[in-house]
Amino acid sequence: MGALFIRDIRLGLRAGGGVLIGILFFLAVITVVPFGVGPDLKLLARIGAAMLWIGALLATLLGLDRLFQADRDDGSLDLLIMASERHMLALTVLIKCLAHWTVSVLPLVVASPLLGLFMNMEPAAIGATTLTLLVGTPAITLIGAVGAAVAVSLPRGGLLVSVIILPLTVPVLIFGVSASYGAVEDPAPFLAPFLILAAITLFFAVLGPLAAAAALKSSAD
Amino acid sequence: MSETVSKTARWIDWANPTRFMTFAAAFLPWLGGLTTLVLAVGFWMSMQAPDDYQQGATVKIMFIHVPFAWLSMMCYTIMTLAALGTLVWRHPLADVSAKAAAPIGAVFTALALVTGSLWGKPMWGTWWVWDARLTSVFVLFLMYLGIIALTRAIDDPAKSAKATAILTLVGFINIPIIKFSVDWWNTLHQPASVLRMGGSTIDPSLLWPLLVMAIGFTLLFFTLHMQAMRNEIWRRRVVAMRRVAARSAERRTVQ
Amino acid sequence: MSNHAGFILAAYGVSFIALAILIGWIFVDQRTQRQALQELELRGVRRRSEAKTDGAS
Amino acid sequence: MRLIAENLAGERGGDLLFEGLDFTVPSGEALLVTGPNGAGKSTLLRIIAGLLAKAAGQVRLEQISGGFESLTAASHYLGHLNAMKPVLSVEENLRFWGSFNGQGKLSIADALERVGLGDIGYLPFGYLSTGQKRRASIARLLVSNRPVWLLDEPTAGLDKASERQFAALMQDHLRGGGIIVAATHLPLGLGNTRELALGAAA
Repeated sequence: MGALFIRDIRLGLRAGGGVLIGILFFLAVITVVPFGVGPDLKLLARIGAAMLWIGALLATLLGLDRLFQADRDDGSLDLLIMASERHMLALTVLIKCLAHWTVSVLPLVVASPLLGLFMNMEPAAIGATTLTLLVGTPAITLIGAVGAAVAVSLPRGGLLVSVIILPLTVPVLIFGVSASYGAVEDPAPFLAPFLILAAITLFFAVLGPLAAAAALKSSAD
Repeated sequence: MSETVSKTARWIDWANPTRFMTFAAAFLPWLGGLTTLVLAVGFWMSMQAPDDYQQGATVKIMFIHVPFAWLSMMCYTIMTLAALGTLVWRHPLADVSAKAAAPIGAVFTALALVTGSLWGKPMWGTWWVWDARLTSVFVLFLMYLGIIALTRAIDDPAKSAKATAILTLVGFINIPIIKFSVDWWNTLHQPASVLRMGGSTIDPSLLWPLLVMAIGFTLLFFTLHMQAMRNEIWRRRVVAMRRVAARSAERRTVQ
Repeated sequence: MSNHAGFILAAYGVSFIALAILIGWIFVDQRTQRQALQELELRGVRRRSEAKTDGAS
Repeated sequence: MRLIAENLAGERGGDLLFEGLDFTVPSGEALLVTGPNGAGKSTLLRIIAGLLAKAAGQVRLEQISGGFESLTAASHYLGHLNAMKPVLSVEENLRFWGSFNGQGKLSIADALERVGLGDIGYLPFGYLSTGQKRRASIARLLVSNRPVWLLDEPTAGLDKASERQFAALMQDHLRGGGIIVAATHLPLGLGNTRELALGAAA
């Protein structure tokens, strides 16, 4: 299992610019916002957390369709499925998700404080948003794994994966953003939505891989 | 044989990769030494420089911020020239030069943004404003990243060279926008004070350290660029030799 | 104005760290490529251009 | 150990490709699946591998040796695709499959030596020629230990010398009590083989 994690990390880093494109997309989305809403610093500070979350959500969805498709294209997926008695397929999926998250989503989380400065956010808001992104984005990847598994046999599944997944990620977005606001706006609580967010991630850490594994098994043809 | 070639050498022959490698190997230690020396002197001078009557001690940030900003634009200009070299003369070194420059340019641009931000917070009271100068520099940073992503996404160097060159050329519009943004639009950022018509507006006690630092960082850029070009040429040789190795292994098994 | 020392130190510090990483990366890259070249040469692989001049002489 | 299929039927995209297949392959023997394109050779192999659902009947492995739980777990599958990553070196690829599928008798270096790639294991897989890629993929069968080899056009892209080499490897595997099911239209140069002709009636 460790071997799979290391292999996927290596592939992510070596196979041309995948990491960079995610970050670039994130930066570009955040850059476009001030042009859309105007460079009003107060307004930017207020919508900053939400914008960071939406940007991170879209950037996370961007590379998800390749999660299983790359393995399918070269035949590795067959062997991963065949090994399901040695390594439970759901566990294999979970490891692949973790590797994918480490390579292509973790850099987004690291970059988000800097973008928070661009959005003129307060330090507390920036810290809270980064923390919620760190806890919440794995859930997006894990939900995305289900979509990626369902669409694995489609030749142009990329957009479809995003469309399938986007509605499912709404709860993550709601609690992520409300926890971020909870840290700065007084009456709103931080801890409650944050804990729910963590619970969502843990829940999908179980459900996502199981569903994705089932989809992968039936997708083989 | 090789002597007759070198006698009739045109300038384009001089710049073939093999000669570049010999030249770089001999020249780089000196360039590196000079860079260290100038940067050390510049650093010392900027520590000694007096505070600005308006901006106080924060003017020290200028000594690095201005060179970084200058290099971010110079690097892109070099990449644009290299892009022309790739498209017009199809010179093999041009693509190597552009590819090697992009990450260095990205780092300098990022540093220009960060140091500017650290200067802006005490002076303007905010880390960042979305005005013409700052935004256009940020767009420059994004373009560097885009170019790096594009070169890495295409495996075949010949193909990636052309695509990258075209992207670089298109992106060059941004450079005059950065340069003149302070004059064209009303912004927080102060207008150019060193290079301008009618002489510099900056006090000599601040100008000299700035100039030395700018020269030092420019030298640093060229040192790094040359070394990165060397690495890139080596990388391509490794790729070529690996292909040869695979082919010759094939031939051995056939025999 | 001494309360701005933090910003100045941060600016210089960040620049120093970033440039050190850049220089370090370029040196590591140099080492990797050189080692790869040496390994290939040890295995007796030659570049095509070298092989050609060998054949001509 | 015996591979047994009873009344096996397979379909693809709703079309029944074959039905009522019965065969037994004892250990030490190979089954050659022949037939025209579209007769269902690949489908049969993928059904045996457990990658496709069977339309009817059953296929199982009896008296499994080596502690494998099922036919799928005891099988190596070599399909049309090589299941190797072009950006990783041949050794890295094999090391991954070795640790993922369990280490066998041969080390990676030995396995590469056996397929004649001993001196280029350090190269990225993507640099290899078609035949070399196939051989590297065959080395994967040697790295992990599996008694049943399911081979789909295993010699595609191989030249005569490599084919002979591969035939010797398969002979070794059979001598060690293994089972081979190979879909091919070329003779593999094996001795003790049975043949199953698919789509002969059509």
